[in-house]
Formats: sequence, C-alpha cells, structure tokens
Amino acid sequence: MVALTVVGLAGTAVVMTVRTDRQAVALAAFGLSLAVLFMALQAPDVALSQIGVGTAIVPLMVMLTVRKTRQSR
Amino acid sequence: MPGGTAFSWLPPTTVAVPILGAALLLAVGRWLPRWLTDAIPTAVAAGITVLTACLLARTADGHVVTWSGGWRPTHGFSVGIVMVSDPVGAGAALLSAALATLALLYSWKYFESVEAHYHALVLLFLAGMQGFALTGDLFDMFVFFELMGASAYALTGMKVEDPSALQGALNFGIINSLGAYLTLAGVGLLYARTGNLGMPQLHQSLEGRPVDALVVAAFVLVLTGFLVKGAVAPFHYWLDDAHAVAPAPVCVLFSGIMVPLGVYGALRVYWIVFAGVLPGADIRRAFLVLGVISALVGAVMCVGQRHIKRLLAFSTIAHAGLFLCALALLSEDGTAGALLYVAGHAGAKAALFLLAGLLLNRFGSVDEHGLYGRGRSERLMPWLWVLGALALAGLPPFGTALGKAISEEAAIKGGDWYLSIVFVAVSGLTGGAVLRVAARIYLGLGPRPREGEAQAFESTGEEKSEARLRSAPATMVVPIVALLAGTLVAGVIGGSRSAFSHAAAYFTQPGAYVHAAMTLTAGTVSSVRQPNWTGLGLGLGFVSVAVALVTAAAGVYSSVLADRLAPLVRVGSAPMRVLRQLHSGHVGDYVAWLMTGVAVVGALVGLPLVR
Amino acid sequence: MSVYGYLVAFWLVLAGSFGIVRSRDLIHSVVCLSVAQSGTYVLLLSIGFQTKATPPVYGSPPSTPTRSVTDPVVQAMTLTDVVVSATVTALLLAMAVQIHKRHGTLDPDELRALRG
Amino acid sequence: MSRTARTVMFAAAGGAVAVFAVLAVVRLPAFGSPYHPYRDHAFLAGVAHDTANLVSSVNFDQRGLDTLGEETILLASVMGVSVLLRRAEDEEEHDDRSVGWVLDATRLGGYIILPVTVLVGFDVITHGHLTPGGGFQGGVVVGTGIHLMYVAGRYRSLERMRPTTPFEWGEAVGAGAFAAMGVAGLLVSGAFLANLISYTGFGQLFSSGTVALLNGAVGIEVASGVMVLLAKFLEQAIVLRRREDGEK
Repeated sequence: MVALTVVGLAGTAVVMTVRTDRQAVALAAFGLSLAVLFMALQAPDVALSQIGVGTAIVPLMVMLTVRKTRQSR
Repeated sequence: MPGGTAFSWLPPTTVAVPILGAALLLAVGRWLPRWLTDAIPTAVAAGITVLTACLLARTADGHVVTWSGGWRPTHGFSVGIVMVSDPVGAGAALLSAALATLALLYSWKYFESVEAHYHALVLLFLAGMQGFALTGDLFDMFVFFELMGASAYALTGMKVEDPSALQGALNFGIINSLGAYLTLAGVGLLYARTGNLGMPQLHQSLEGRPVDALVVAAFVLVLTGFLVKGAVAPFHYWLDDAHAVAPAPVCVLFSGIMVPLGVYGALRVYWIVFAGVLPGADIRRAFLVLGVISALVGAVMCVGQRHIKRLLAFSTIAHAGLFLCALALLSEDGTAGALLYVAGHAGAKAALFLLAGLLLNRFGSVDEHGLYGRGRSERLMPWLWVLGALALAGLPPFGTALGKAISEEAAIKGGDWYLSIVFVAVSGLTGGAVLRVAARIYLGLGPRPREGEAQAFESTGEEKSEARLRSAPATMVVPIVALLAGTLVAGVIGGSRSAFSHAAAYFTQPGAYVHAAMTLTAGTVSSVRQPNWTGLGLGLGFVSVAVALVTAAAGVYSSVLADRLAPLVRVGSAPMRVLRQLHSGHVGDYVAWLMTGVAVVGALVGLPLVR
Repeated sequence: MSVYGYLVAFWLVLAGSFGIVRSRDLIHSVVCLSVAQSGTYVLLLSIGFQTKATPPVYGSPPSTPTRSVTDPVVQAMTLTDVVVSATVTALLLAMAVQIHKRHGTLDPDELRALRG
Repeated sequence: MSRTARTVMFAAAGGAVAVFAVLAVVRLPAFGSPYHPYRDHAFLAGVAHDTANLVSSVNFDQRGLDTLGEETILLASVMGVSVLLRRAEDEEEHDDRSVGWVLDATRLGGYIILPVTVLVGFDVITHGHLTPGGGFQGGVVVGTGIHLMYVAGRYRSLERMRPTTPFEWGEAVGAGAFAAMGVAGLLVSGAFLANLISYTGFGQLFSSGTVALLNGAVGIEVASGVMVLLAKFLEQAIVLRRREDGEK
C-alpha cells in the first residue's frame, strides 16, 4: 500500500523535474521505489532486474547524454 | 506429429532463420568483403520468401498450427505459445519477405559506406514482421510488434551524416513505443479477466460472457498500438516524418508492408478474440469513421506536398484509411477486396519509393520544385513512374484497381454507397499528385514553378546524398520492374482472385481458426463467391483515373489557373494551412493526438453499449 | 484497497504521457516515456499478485501442487520487458545525441525543420 | 499547435481515458484474489520439468518464443545504438582521458568489489533456474560490474579492459546460440524450443535441461549488450569532440 503511494509520488516527481540532470537522479529514486514495490508484490526476479537496470544503467546513460549535449552547447 | 499439423515446423523457422542470419552477419560482418555482406542477407531473405511461399500453399486447405516447445493443449488448455498461420497471415509474411529481398537487392548500390549493421537490422525487421503475421498469441504479437519497432527506429536514424531532421526518427520511436505500452496494458487487462494469452483460448473464454467496460477498454487499448502502426487518422502523424528521414529501401518496407500489417493486426485481433463478444455494428461504424477520416486527411495533405517522399507517405496514410474502410465492412467480399488492394498497393508504392531513391541518388534532392525539368534526359524512369502513378490511381488492369472495385461493390451491397465516392476521390487525388510529380520532373510540363511559390510551411527536400550515379544500375531497376509486374499480375490472372476470396473466407470465420488451433485438425471453411471484374468496377476504375489526370493537370498548371480561380484557391488554402499546422513535427502534439485518438475510439465503441 | 494498485499503474502511464506533452527537452520526454512504461509493469505485477502467497521459487520440490504462489507468467513477461525496454530507451537517447549534434538544440519547439 | 492548446487537448483526452480506466479497473478481479488459471498450469508444467525457479521455467521453457523475440529486440537496439553513435567524420579523439582524480578509498574499494560483482553476476546467470535471477538479471549485473573500473580507476584502464569488438561478437554468439537451440529443439523433437536434455533431479545444477543453457546464452548476450551500450555512451560523452571545438 505504502510502496504503491511512494511509487506514484516518485513517478510524478520524475515527470515534474524539468532540468534533465536533476531528472536522472529522480529517475534513479523512482527505479529504487519500483524495486521495493516489486519485492512487496512477491516478485524477486523483477525486483533484481529493476535494481540493475532502472537504478543503475538508465540514469547513468541519461547523465552521459546530458553531459554530451550540455558540453558542446 | 508433435506440436501441430504437418508442416508445423515452417512458421518458427521463418522467424528463427533471419535472426540467425543477423547474428552471423553481426559476428563476422567486419571481415567480410562488401559484396558478401550484400549477398548473404539477400540470399537469406530470398530463402524466407521461398519458405513462406510453400507455407502459403500449405495453408490453402487448412490452418498450419504450431505449439512452440511441444506444449500441446491437454484438455483444452496449453501453457505454450501457438502459431496459427492461415492464408492471410502466410500471405502477409510472403509479401514482407518478398519486399525485404527486393529492398536488400536495391540497396547493393544505394549505400556506399555501411557495414553489416544495416543488413542485420533489415533481417531482424523481417523476423519481426514474420513473427507478427504468423503468431496466434496476443503477448507474442506485442513482442514482435516491438521488435519491428526497435529495428525500424534504428533503420530510420541510420544516415547520421544526413542533414534532414533526425527528429522524425525520435518522434516515430516515442509514439510507437507509447502505442505498444498501451497495447501491453490492454493485454494485461485481458489476461486478468480470462487468465490466458493465446487468441484461440481468449476466443473460447470470452465468447459466452456479457460485454462490460473491461472488455471494451481492453479492446480499445489493444487496438491502439495496432492503429498507431497502421497510421490511422488520429495516430498517423509520425509516418510522414519517419518517411522523410528514412532511406528509400527502408521506406519500401515501411509503406509496403509495415503499415498494412498494423491494420491486419487490428482486424485479426477483432475477428478472432472480440468477434463473438462485441456487437459488429458499433465496431463497423467505428472503423468506418476512422478509415474515412484518415483517407481524406491523407489525400488532401498528399496533394499539397513538394517533398516526394513525404508525398508518398501521405498517400500511404490515405490508402491505409481505404484498407480500413474495406476491412471495416466486416464482410467476406470487403476483406477479399482489401487484401487484393493491399497486395497491389504494396507493389506500386514500393516501386515509387525506389524510384524516389533513384532520384535522390541522381540529383541529390527529392524536392519537386528543385528537380523541375531535370529528368528530361531519362528514358526508362518516366514510364515506370507514370505506370506506378496509374496503378496507384486504380487503372483497371492493375491489382489495385481490382481490389478497389471489389471493395466498392461490397460497400454498395453493404449499404454504404458513399464509400465508393471516398474510394474514387482518394485514389484519384493520390494518383494525381504522383502524376503531377512525374509530369513536372520528367516532362517539364507547365510553367517553371517560381521559387517564391513554395509556401512558408513547405519543408524542402534537399538531402545531401553521397554519390552521383550516372545511369541507374541494374540492381536498382530490376526490383522496380518486378514490383510493377507483380501489381499487374495480381489484377490480371484469375487464380489470384479465387485465392484472395478463399483467404478472406478463412480470415472472417474465427470458428475454423479456433477449432484448428485447439484440436489440431484442419477446420473446413466454405468460401462463397468468385469476385471478378464487373461493369461497375471497371467504370469506377476509369473514373478515378480521370480524377487523377484532372488533379495532375490542375497541379502542374496551378500558377496559371490561380489568378482565374482566385476565390476557389483562397477558400481551399484555409483548411490546407490548418492541416499543415497540425502536422507540426512536435512530439508533444503527437502524444496529445494519440491520447485524443484513444478517447475517440473508446467513445465510438463504448458509448453505444452504455445505452 | 483492492483497486488502488491498478489506479497507480494508470496514473503512471498518464503522468508519463503528460510529461512528454509538456516537455521542452527531448531527453526529458524519453525519460517520461520510461516512466509511462514502468506504469505497465506495475499494472502487470499487481494483476499477478495474490495475498499471502510466496514468490514462485522453490528450494525443495513441492510435495503437493500448492496454490499459494504468485503468478510466474506475469513476472516472466515483466522481467524480460524491463531489461529490453532499457535498451530501447538507450536507442532513443542515442538518437537524441545525434539530433543535438546535427541541430544544436533539443527543444522540440525550436526544431522546426520538420514542417510537415 | 501552441503549448497551451496542446495541454488543454491532452487534459481533456487524458480525463476521458482516465474515466475509461476507472470503469474498466473496477471490473477487474480483486487485487489479491487467488484467481490465476494460467499460474496453475504453468506451475504443473514447471514442476514436471524440475525447474525450481518457475519464472525461468515460464520464460525459457514454456513461452520460449517470447524470450527469443525479446532478446532479439535487445540485439536490434544495441546494434541501433552502435550504428547511431559511430564516429562521424567531423569528430576526433580528445586525449583528456587521463585526468580524473579518484579518492584512494574508492580506488581500493573498487578493486575489491569489482571481481566480487562479476562473480556474483555469473553466479546469478548459471543458477537462473534455481534461485531468483537468470540470464537477464545476471547479464545486467556483470555488465555494470565491469564499469566499476571506471568509477574506481581511470577511463583508459577501462578501455584497455574491454575493447568493444569481442563484446559485439559475444552478443552475436549469445543471440545465435539461443536461436540455434530453438532450431535444434525443432530438429530433434519436432517442436521449436523444446526442452531437450533429460531433466534429472530437482534442485541440482543441471536439473532443468535447456532452461539452464538458454539462461547462459541470454546471460552472455545481455552482458555483452550492456557492455557495448555503455562503451558507446562513454565514448561519446568523454572522448569524442567535434573538430572545431577540439582546436579551441
């Protein structure tokens, strides 16, 4: 129940942040909250992959993209 | 025979072989000489064409059913995935394999610097289409839908050095992915309600149940993804941006087969899963409304275009609308006409895109005004171009004309007489626009368009192309001629007409599909009548060609006529400006339109049920 | 309580799409797309959930076919989807990098080269 | 359309869709209800094939075609990224890679954690059919593990550690192996992706036949896919400069 609310709020937070570099951090937090929710929903496999992907790789790539675009602006 | 009827090994191999080919190409692509990296994928695609051809032959007298992984249904339930290929599915797979082979053949000379990635992506795109056409499982359809999408985004964004906006590829990616996720949500809802994913099982478990909001919502959501891919009215915005950016051989695959596959997927899901549940009349009206809108929008925008590839893209949207209208009649004739029309249109449209590619290669631009009169030195190409345009407009001997004629008759028989007007007008307008392009570039007819005449909204087609080929090499002309010949053959020979009506019968009778899938015995299907040329069909064909000629002439001499018909032009240009503003190229607009489309489809389907 | 999970899922999908509509930066819209996407995961997994059920993994072979296990099919679908959609998001980000290289800006309003 | 018109239109449409969603959701079976017919059959089939981790059984054994499709999507998008992010003519190497001061503690930590993470990743892949985990998650763990080198050390050491070509090759081998096993299943027992090898006792390492092998194939592919992905992005972000800024 609580996990669901946290996920809902985190999702809205990601959407609301306009600056993309801050959004990557919000995305990582959102990924983590999703992983916790998946554990609550008795889905360990999905939680493990969500941690690996949603919290580690995608935010890293967003940061790299932002760095690349900001750099040559 | 474990796993399904005889020949059941065919469908999975047509999916697995392109993937193996792509993996092989990726692994050794670096060390292969250039001609080998061209030869292998073309050979693989040709092999797939042969495989799907005999699959099509095999499905003539019954479904070919495969339960993957040997999970055969035990007392009515199976855990595995079912692949049911009936004539329509096998035909779509054959068409995609044939177009992929020709596109790969065409791109031998089209690209200069490309390693094996391009060919591997085309093979993966082919595998996605095969899987999508042949599978009988809803979640599997979603998976192959995304595979088609992913390889399409990569192919669209291929030419990094090309100055034309890459934003089209990103818009295409975002809109298609969003559509796919809505489809996944719909599949989830259906899974929650019925507990199984295979379409035959869904049919059985949904049949007796009363209709309620969940079924309607699931239907709308599942359909959204397919309608987005099929470029139907409120969802169609991404198509012309994607075509303007994608290289010509890729456009062939997009317009030739990917868009019709979207419409095919929508109707397949309706016929098998929801036919027993949702009332036909409401669905029919919903599809008709969507089809007519997208046909008209496509045709009007098509006439007003300078960028040849964008012009052809809008004509694809228009024709996709026509296919939807024909299929929406939900009658066997309508479906037979639509299938024949799809086959004919794929040939003609693919040939026109390849010709546009040739233009791009020769003159480095696809802008109609810029190329004015420069094609006079050509001898073969103008005739191919005019032939393609007439086929698009529906000149009787061509397959497109026959398909259009049968669908028009089915419409009139079904009481929607106004549809034949839409058919004639839309095919006339699109054919006319292409004729105008041919007249301007090759024959240099009409006054030279003044540079100022291009409205501010026009996006010119200047694309820097690497090489200037002096004469069109054989590997590029052969596919074009083959495609046009295919369109002609589809219309002329008698056998094709009976095959299409037979296929339509299979498509529109879900009972045989489910029976074959669940009990692994071929279900029998009766196909009613033999559609062929009738007086009315021929007449309407010639009328639409006449409309095409008039639009072409009006287009070419528009500057001369403009001052005499000033009031008419001023009235005509207001809606055109609004329409052009709507196609703004901004991804936010497209998502807003996507959501509006979902709401509109939901209202069209759901509201009558509420009363 | 019973419907809350599904509502949160649909809320995420709508919020993601809203983000794309409002966004001024293409990277922002790609990230919002992945938010909408995780909405579908929440929907799928809450469909497969069963109260007081153990995750579908066993140390020892289960003697009797028990019913108290959450739905592995839904988890399998979501599992592959999570990993794969990350690579699709990476593809879209790569496109955004290319657009920035070509046009110097990532704001859809300024990218008017696509006047259709 | 102007921004406000766009938002207004979206708000209206979104509202309508939300109403539809609520109407539909109310009719869904209750949140934690035990009504899962597919699960009961999947459960029996999984146990019959002695696969402890039912999710892997469904993923690789019962619905193998889905996983083949998903894994090919992964292949397609990683190839797309390597095509899109290849070095355009007007870019050149920029040698500021050696800079990047790293705290000694993190450097030490990195050297310790790196082998452990890679080991854990491989363990997750191989025990996919026993413990929660499998090819996909294990591949991701291994993929990110190696990048600890960049966090703890310098980028050049990372680049020496993993040149991209073998990983692109590894990706192709993983995908090819998966499809080949499918076809092998077809040839041997006439059904695509059939479970071939005899599935001996429950819980051992080689208990569930092809599930373990398919897990391995996907693990290799995902790991090398993630490596190629991150390599391309890192290369773009750090190394490549547009020629004209390079001179400044």
